[in-house]
Amino acid sequence: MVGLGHYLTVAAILFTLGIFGIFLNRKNVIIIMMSIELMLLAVNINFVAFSVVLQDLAGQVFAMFVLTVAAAEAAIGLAILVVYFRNRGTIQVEDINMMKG
Amino acid sequence: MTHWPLLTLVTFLPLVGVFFIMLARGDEAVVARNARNIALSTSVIVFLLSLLLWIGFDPNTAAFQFVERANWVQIGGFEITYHMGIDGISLFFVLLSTLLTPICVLASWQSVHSQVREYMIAFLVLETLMVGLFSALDFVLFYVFFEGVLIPMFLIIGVWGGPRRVYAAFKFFLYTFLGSVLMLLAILAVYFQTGTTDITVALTHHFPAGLQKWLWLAFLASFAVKVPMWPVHTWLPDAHVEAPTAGSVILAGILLKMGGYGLIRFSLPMFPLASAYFTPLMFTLSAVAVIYTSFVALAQTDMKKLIAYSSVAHMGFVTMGIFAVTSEAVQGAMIQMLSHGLVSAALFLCVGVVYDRLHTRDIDRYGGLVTRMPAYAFVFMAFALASIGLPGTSGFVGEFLILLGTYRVSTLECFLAATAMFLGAAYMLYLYRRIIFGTITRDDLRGMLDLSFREKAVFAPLILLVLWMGIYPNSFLTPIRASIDHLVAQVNAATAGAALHASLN
Amino acid sequence: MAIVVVFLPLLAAVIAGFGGRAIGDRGAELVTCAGLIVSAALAAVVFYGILGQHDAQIIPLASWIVSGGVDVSWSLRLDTLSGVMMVVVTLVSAMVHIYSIGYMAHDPHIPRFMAYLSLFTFFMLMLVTADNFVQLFFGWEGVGLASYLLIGFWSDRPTANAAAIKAFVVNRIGDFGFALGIFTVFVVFGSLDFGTVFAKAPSAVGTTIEFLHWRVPSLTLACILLFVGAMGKSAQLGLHTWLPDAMEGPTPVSALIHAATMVTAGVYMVARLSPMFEYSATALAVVGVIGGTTAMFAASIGMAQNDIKRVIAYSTCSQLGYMFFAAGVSAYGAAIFHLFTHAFFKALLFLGAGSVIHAVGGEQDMRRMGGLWQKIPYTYAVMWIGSLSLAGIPLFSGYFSKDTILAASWAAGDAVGRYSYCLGTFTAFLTAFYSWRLIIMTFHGKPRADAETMHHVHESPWVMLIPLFVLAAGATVAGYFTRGFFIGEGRTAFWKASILVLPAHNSLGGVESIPAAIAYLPLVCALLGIAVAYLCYMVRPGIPAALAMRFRALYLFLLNKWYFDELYDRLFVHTAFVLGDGLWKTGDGTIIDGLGPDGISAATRELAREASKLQTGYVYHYAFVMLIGVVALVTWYLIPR
Amino acid sequence: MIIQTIMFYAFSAVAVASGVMVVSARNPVHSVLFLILAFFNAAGLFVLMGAEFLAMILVIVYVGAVAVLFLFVVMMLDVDFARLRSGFLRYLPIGALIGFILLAELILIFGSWELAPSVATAKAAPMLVGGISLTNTRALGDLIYTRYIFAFQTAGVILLVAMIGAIVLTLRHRVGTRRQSIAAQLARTRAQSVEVVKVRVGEPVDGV
Amino acid sequence: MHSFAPPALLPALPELVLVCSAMLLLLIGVFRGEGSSRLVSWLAVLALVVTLGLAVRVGLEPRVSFYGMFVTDPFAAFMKTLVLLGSAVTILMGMRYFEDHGIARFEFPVLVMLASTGMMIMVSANDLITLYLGLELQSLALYVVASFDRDSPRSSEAGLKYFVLGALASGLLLYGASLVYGFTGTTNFAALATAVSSGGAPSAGLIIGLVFVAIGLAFKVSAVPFHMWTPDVYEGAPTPVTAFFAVSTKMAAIALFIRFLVEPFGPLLAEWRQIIVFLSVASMILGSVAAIAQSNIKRLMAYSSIGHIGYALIGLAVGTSSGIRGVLVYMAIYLFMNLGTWAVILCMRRNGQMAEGIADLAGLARTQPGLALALAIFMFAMAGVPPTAGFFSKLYIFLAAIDAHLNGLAIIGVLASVVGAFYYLRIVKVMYFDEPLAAFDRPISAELKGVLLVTAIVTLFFILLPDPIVGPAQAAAASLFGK
Repeated sequence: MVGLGHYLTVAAILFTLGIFGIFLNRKNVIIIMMSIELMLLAVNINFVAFSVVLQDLAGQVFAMFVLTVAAAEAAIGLAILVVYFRNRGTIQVEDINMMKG
Repeated sequence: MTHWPLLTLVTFLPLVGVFFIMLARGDEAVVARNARNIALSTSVIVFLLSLLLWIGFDPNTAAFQFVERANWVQIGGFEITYHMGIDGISLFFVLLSTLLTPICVLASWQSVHSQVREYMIAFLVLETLMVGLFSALDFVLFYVFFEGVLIPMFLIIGVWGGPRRVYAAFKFFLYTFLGSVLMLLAILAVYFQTGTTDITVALTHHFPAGLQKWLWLAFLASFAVKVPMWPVHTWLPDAHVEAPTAGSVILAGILLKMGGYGLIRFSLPMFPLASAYFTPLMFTLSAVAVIYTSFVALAQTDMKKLIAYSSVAHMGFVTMGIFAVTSEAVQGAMIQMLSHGLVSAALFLCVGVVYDRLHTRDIDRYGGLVTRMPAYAFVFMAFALASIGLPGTSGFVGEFLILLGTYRVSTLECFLAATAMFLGAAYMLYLYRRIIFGTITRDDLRGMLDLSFREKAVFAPLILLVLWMGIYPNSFLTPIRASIDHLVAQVNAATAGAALHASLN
Repeated sequence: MAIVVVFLPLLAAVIAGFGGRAIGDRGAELVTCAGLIVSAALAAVVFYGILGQHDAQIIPLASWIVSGGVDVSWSLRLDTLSGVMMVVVTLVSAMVHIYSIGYMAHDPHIPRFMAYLSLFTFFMLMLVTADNFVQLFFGWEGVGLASYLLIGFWSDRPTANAAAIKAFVVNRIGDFGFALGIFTVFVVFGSLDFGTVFAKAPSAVGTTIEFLHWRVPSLTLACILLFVGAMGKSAQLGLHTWLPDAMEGPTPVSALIHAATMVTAGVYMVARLSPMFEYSATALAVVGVIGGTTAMFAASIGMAQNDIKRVIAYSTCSQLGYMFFAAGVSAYGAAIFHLFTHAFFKALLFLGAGSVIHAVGGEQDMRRMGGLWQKIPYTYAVMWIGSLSLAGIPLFSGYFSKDTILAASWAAGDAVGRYSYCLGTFTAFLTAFYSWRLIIMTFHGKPRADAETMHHVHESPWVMLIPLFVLAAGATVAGYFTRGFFIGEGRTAFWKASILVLPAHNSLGGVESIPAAIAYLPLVCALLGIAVAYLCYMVRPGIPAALAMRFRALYLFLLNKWYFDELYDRLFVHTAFVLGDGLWKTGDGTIIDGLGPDGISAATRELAREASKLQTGYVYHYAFVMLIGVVALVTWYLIPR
Repeated sequence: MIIQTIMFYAFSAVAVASGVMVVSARNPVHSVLFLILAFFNAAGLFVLMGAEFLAMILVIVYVGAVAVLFLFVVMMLDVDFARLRSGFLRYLPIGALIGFILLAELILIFGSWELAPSVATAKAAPMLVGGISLTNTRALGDLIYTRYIFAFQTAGVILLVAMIGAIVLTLRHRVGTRRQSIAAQLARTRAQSVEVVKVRVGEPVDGV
Repeated sequence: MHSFAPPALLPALPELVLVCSAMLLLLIGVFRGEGSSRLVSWLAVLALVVTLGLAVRVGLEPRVSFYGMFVTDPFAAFMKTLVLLGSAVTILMGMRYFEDHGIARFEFPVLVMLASTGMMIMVSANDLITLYLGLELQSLALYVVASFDRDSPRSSEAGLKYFVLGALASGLLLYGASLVYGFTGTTNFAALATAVSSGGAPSAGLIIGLVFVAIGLAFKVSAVPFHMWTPDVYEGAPTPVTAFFAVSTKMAAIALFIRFLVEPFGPLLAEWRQIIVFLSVASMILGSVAAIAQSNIKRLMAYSSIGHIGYALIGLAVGTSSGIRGVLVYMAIYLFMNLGTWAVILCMRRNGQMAEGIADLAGLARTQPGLALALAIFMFAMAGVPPTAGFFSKLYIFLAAIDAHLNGLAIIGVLASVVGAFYYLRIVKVMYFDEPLAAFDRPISAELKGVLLVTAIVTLFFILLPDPIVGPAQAAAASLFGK
């Protein structure tokens, strides 16, 4: 029987993967952004799962807003990325360290 | 006299001077001249006004006088009041502050050329803070003044100081700041114990014995640095050496007294049990301060540093006297502080006189000044002797009373501290000899001019006061007597009560 | 009137000191000399008045320190003791003032010098008229100051400066004991007034006090501590090193301060405090032993010195030893008597020596003198008088006082008395020896100075000679005329209450009954000393050199003053400087600053650099740090506690 | 039931595997494609749980818009294939360790889940109101325009910000490009555009 | 069907006004074209001020609206005032800057307004959903303004870093929110409060959820160790934007932090206090230590803000009314001294270029004494030296800490403040003790002068009349606990 725990576990794995993707990534920034999307996806699975178990739609509503915001976030993130690329000609993660110290 | 707010007037009048100085316009020379004149006249007026405090002071009571109280922050259970007043303990510190400020202004008349306006402003602000500090009767108010002093002093050292001024200024600021913030926490704890920031209430509050020790230590952190006690004294020589003459004067004259004042005002009456408990510690540190710094002073090659170290030794006497908690010793500590305020200030002025002429404080660069500058030699001698504690000068009365009072409590401590009698003589006379005596070996020394009229005007009141305090110290002892006796009785009652309590258990 | 006596010198000093430029050299001399002469005259009047009174007269001037239990006032105490001292001080001082006019004639700073002298006199008078310990201390320190100023008067001489500091600091070491003694008195008696303390002294017998964790008899402790002060001021063994060096000052100073008056302050103090010392046998014994030892010790050094003033200085030191061991056997009267006569003959000797020095153009080394007696006959004569008096040749003042002291110490009968008698008698021999060694080396034999100097040798002016004659008169006859009061039958009526001698300690009373051999032994020794000196320096001048070669170690030991200076230099002065330097650079610099502010600030800066290195600029590092934070916090909450 | 279980495991496995590939694929284009795959499978999970509307949104919004946007950007920026740098491997062990600790902790806490007693009363939007069951979409629709109207409007503003932001950051008026300016064209007057020049025979025309 | 009554709009009036004016200004900007930035800016300031007035008026009494998702109370009013002040001043200060850099665009004030709207929503959030949406509204606008100088590599790098890490933080926060929701069954603060206080020991899931949300918020207030973005973003972003980051966003985030922890999770004070203490200690120490090594004044201010947040968090850790009062007083004073400092930094221009090095301030006291004096006042205030306002901010914080017996925290706090004083003093030192360089460009724009004057006066003379700030702070803090 598939229960709440299963869904949450899947979500947790995806969430962890997302985090992994952020800090272990040495490639380009887009991957990092995708990792973030993964994290949000995991969160949504959480919300929906809880919502179903609790028999309460609030969770799904929350998930919906998360989706909305995530979309907006992706748009802005990509816009910034494009700007950055125009300035520097690269989106290599390791190149993004003009400022440090 | 009590109808009009004399204390407030004395405290804040210098700020009016600041205001006028700020208004000064014109080219640099005009501004500088106006700034000097305004600063001098303001501080003289303040001094004259402050004399009214002495005249109107009732020496028969230990209560606070000239009390003023006004609401300040009234919100949320944490009420801070503007509460000012003086008693025998603070009276002379106020006067000392108001006296030294015009002297500082006068002493800097020519030696400061750059940014005169700012300089004078700094000193007037400093005066307000100092007077306020000694007359504040609300903890927060006190702390504001106490800490506020750091700002102008930091600038004075840093802007108008010597080559290593930055190091000295930072060391001074951070060192004293470190001590004070711990005191701030203790003040807050006191507040929660007493439910008010009113100092007069706290002074009579009975703090739990266990808490007393912690609070005492926290207060000590601040005062010990200010005094400065060994081993937290190392900021002082640096600060003195780098500060301009007038800065050193204020530093030695007033700032160090803030520590002693704090110990007498707060540590003793508020935490009598802790004071008794830590007396051996204080005695040890004081004795070390006296002996250690005397030796160090002997090895100095920089005049100001030598005098700075002698200050540490003299203030070691003060801390010792305070914690002897006998009427004589505490009164002696008061007199010693006043005396040191005059004498060390004057000694720094003496250094300033030759520094203005030759621009070095290196002792070895001098020698044989007596032939060119007899008046200077006389003045220097007078203060050197007062510093040594020659009877008939102010230094003697303080030292004598402290040692005598301490002897009753601990002969060993007295014995150790009394070694300063000859150690002090050794380094002071050695200094004097190297500067004043001997033959003139350098041409630039041959051209030295003796004291100008302005400089004589600076020294004259100080010499008179030093002699006055030495020959007829009762003028000064009488006003402080009631307060100190009350204090000592209070502390002794508390410790006796605790001892009784302990013996019953 | 007493007030005038005391404060007139101060007034003169102030006028001469501050108004020196206005009134000129002559004016300063006039003012101070006039002041002192008037003061001396009045002192005599005052003294006469005192003789007629029974009790000590206290003249209150003003209150001084009132604090807690301390209540000290400025006041003058007039009794026989202070009266004697006032007379001696003002008289000798007046003479020295006059003498100085001549001696210092070519000095550029005459007003200053005269002012210092008068100032000294003021302090000395304050000292002797003090009615309480603190005022005594005031005068005590004041004379120390004046002494310091006068020793260092020729401030361009490094040796003078060093000597001045040495004098002050060594005195201060004594005063350190003095001050502790005062505190002890206060703790024991609760008062610092002589009257109160003396009245309570008998009741303090047997009480103890804790001192540096030992319990000691309170009275003994107080007396010994106070005596340490006296040792410093009176240059007793251990604290004597400053006195010979003090000869760097102008000679009148040596005469006034370092012979006649200031150095005797210690003796005066012991006499003044006799009501306390009398009740502490231990303290008296200490005084006696120190005094006796010093007498012999200083005289032994005096034998080998070549500086004319140093010889007299050690002689002073030695004579002070006599006074102390007199006090040690409770013969205070004899002590003061010797003080009195000593003031005359020693001042005379010094001024005479000054006259010699003046004559030979500043030369002080006796090895470069000789053959002067014809050129300066008056000086030669007074030096003879002084030396005869010093050596204790009968009929001269010194004979009466010194003889009495030795007799009294034998009469005291205890071990201390015997000890001091033996040393004192031997010292009499030494004294006579070095005195004639001085006279012979200076005045007789072939001139050893160069011809140029010899050519300029001349007798001193009258302004210098007159004081010499006055003092010579004193040195000759003063003892004879006054001995009855000081030590004779009339002594009780003379001293009245100013000196207390317990009946058990009446050593002066036993003087008459000592064996004749004992009584004449000192005189024999003195004559022997003269003879030996005559033999060695007049008849067979080769002997001293031969002896010095033969007993080289002993000679060097004496020449180098028992190596006290070297010892102290090594032990204290050098150590102090090394210690100071070490504490400063290592203690303050390396340890306190290094571990404290500087160390902490360096560590903070290092930490800051490290912390800012953490900020690599890489996003993934940032994310990683955040993740670590997350994991840390989550783990923190999941760990069961 | 069995089918549901099988489906769950299938969807989950693929989703997780795609997730791994998103993170680790060398080619960013592949990453995006795997991301899309992950979304699809997540949508499947939503359906399994009965949240059809969200599943639909996920596919439409995410796959249709966001993921495509990603793809677009990846293509546009034409980023070269990443060189796997040594740093990755160096930090992998510690990173992996910490990651696994986190994962383990997260899974650990799920065990403590129970239906809180207060849940029934605390529910903001119970799925069954008065025993009436609505379709998921309708129920959500009921909620977001009433109870969550404030949030809904805010979300709208967020989208506005995203729009402004994207425009502010990326829109450029290129100086070199020629554009049609209708207003300018309409505002043209004869005076501005035509100059009548008298031409004399035999003389050159100025400016020609 | 749900029964549906239209929600009361009044409580949200300020937000509505602000967002509507933002859109209006957007239209104005679009129609007026490129040259309209100054007009739009002034209008935006006007709108913000009007909103401020409304917010104060509306916040007088506590009201809950929108089905419990939105709350206004004196606390919200107080924090909104700070937020709006910060925003308005940012726009004011930014005008010249953007013009000088050729990036003056009307979108900036609009974005600031929208961000402010988000902040106001954060302040008024009474539901996890509102919280999240407010936060995101603010964040998205901030990501954009951080990279507003789009031709500057630094600015876009700042935006990128901020975005990536911000999104990560949002993810963490959301995950936490999902856990909180899952373990309590509600997202509403009031309901959460009931749920938390009803049960016995809180479940691990709830606590971890709380931790995750707190981490997300800690990121927003840039508390250590979630501060890593701060220095880089502060340095890279255009200076007025940095000022905005340093001031307004901090206000909103800390307000949200307070509300989230105190209202629904008040009963769990003992639990979350540990997080806050940890964050506070780490922030204070790092903020004061790391700043010492900085040479760029913007980076220095970043570390400074980290340190200040550490102090403010002490008040939160206390968690009582007096603690929160301390935080509010702290933040209010922080607002003034920070705005002033940023105004000075904006004056640091030489030959049209920003001079961001601390060394560039050398000898300012000689060349521009007024400016130097102002900065000195701010620096002493930041160091907490009386009689400046900065002292009182710390006073109230430590007062609360001692009251709550958080002695260790207080001691660490004061010690860190001494270390911190070092670098503030260093700036004073550079200005007053060092040999002067060339003066900065003059004249200073009137807006900056005004801002400088007002903030300096407030900072210096706060001591004379503290009640206008302490009083409302007291009321605001009380309102949070009154319910």
